Amino acid sequence: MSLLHMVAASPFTHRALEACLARWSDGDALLLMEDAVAAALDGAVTPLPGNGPVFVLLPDLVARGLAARPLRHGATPVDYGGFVDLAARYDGSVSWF
Amino acid sequence: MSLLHMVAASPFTHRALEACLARWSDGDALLLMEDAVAAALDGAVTPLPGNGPVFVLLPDLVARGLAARPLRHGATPVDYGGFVDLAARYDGSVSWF
Amino acid sequence: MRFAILVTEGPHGHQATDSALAFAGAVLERGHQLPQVFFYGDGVLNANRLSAPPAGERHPVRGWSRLAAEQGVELLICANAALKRGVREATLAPGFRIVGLGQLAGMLVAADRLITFGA
Amino acid sequence: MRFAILVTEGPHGHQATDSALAFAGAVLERGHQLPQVFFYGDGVLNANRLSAPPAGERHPVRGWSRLAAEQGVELLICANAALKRGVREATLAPGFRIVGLGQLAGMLVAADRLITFGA
Amino acid sequence: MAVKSLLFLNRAAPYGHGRAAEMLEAALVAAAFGQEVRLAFLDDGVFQLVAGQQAGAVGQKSQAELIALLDEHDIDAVLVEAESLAERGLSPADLMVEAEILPRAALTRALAGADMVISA
Amino acid sequence: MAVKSLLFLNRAAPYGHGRAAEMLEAALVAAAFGQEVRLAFLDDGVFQLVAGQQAGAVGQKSQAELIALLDEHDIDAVLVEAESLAERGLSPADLMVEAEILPRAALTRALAGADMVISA
Repeated sequence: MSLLHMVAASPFTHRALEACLARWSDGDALLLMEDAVAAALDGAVTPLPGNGPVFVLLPDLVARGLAARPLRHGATPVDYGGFVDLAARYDGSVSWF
Repeated sequence: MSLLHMVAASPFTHRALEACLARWSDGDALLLMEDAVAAALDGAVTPLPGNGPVFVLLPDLVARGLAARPLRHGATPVDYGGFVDLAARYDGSVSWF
Repeated sequence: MRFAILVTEGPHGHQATDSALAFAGAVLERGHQLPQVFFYGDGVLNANRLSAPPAGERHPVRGWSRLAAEQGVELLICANAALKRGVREATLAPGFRIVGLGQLAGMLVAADRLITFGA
Repeated sequence: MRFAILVTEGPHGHQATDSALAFAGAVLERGHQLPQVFFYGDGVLNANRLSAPPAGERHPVRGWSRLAAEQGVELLICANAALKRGVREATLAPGFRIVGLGQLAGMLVAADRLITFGA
Repeated sequence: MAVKSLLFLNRAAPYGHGRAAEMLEAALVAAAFGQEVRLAFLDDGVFQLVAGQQAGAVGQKSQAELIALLDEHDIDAVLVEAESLAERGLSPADLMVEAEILPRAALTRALAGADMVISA
Repeated sequence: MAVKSLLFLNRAAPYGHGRAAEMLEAALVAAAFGQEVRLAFLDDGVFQLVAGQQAGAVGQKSQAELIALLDEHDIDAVLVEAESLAERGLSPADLMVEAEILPRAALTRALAGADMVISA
């Protein structure tokens, strides 16, 4: 069973992303959305998974004026259709608040 | 001007306490309330101010079954009357969310 | 695939509702099923028909009602959570229905995937 | 000393309201003044008369109304925030009054101390 | 109704946020409806299990009363993450219920092993 | 009405939480009522000032429109903490308004220097 982990809170303000990464399994994936997209920006000092794909919700980057900025290595933007595809592809999902 | 800083969120979940401590001045005081009372427990690994008094809202400790536990060095329980006295004694207050 | 959505925050304090609405639309666009959305905790505030944002601003309550009307998605709100928060039968927006928590269990069991939107 | 209280969360998602009510009581007990409490953001949900928690459980809306009736504290809720969230004149609990944001400025200027309860 | 293994993730401290109580209510109802329900307490969620709570001090309904119901209801497992306890200066002896204390790695496996994970 | 120096503390990113917009509205009204209003942007609040926002992508009202009003209204100062920008990989050139970029120590002094600090 591989899980899609979803984090919406900013890693600069909340510890939700840290809590998520502490329970990471090989094969899992991370989706950063809402304020959490800040974690995907090049130069951000917050943690990311050591292995496994990282996706970033593009509309949230666009809304915040961050879509043109370089992303950290391995972070891939997806739209809401891509979000649905990820949710379908992984066996389950966990939201970290 | 000395400030009373108030933090209500758990330091294990939020970064509000860190944000507060980063803007600390000599003469300021800290009041831990609601879920933030966890920061005052002996054994907690979260940061506290290097100088200045730390107060903990007693009813919040009692509600959580934590009132009988030892507190970290220098942390002083206050009730709501004591909270009011602190708010009056310091020149101003800042809430960190 | 059969999706279920759980919303736990109100429509005006957090982005959770906007994200949930956008995700719901995308689920249906991708050809998946979305029989129900469940609103719990402060999420029940999404059902308040009296919500009246300024003209031209986002109107999530209406967004949900439209999803129900156009796509047949059932909008279920938890009775206990709703009573506490003053959301009543008489002030329910179109498409919403007040139900017991057992219906949440039912939605979870019937779905292949659950996505939760909260804060 | 003249206190002002600002509440920015609703009565059922967070403890902020309980803390604010307890603090308000203590301010008056200590002999200070508390002419007004201002409700902003999701805080306006504290004014919803339709809120009906189960018997025996906490009832913050009623707690505020009692504070207004017994101590003469004015309960001001922001009109813009209230309209968005479906809090209307017709569903206002006793003691609450819908006002413009200018009244928040007025409260701040008249007070010696501001304490904010939110999350 | 088919039966699924549902894992409820309790990560919030009691009283500060309404979600702690509402999550437990949802889990109890799911169990009453015949589902296989497991509760995981981790991060600040472990504070929900601390003995000696007196919610009346902040005018709230006791989370401890809900926790006490876990034994009576058909809850299949109560899992507590050992690391979450230790980080908060708590020990298993501080808890008011019988629970399986698991290391983080085992709790992570429990996440992956459920049919569905519910967090709020 | 007397005049007070009010410092509004903007620590929340835009869009994720309603408080970012509602705080600015409160500050603009206080300025319109003749108060001495200063805005401090720190922590995630600095994201509110980033140029190029397109709030329509998430169906929201633009925070940038509110920020643009700062110039027109009688706001006495817009302060931005340098450390908050740097931690987020942002530079002053990324911002859409003229602002005083201050080191943390100066921003801390501004907190203590206000008659009242408003955070939400």
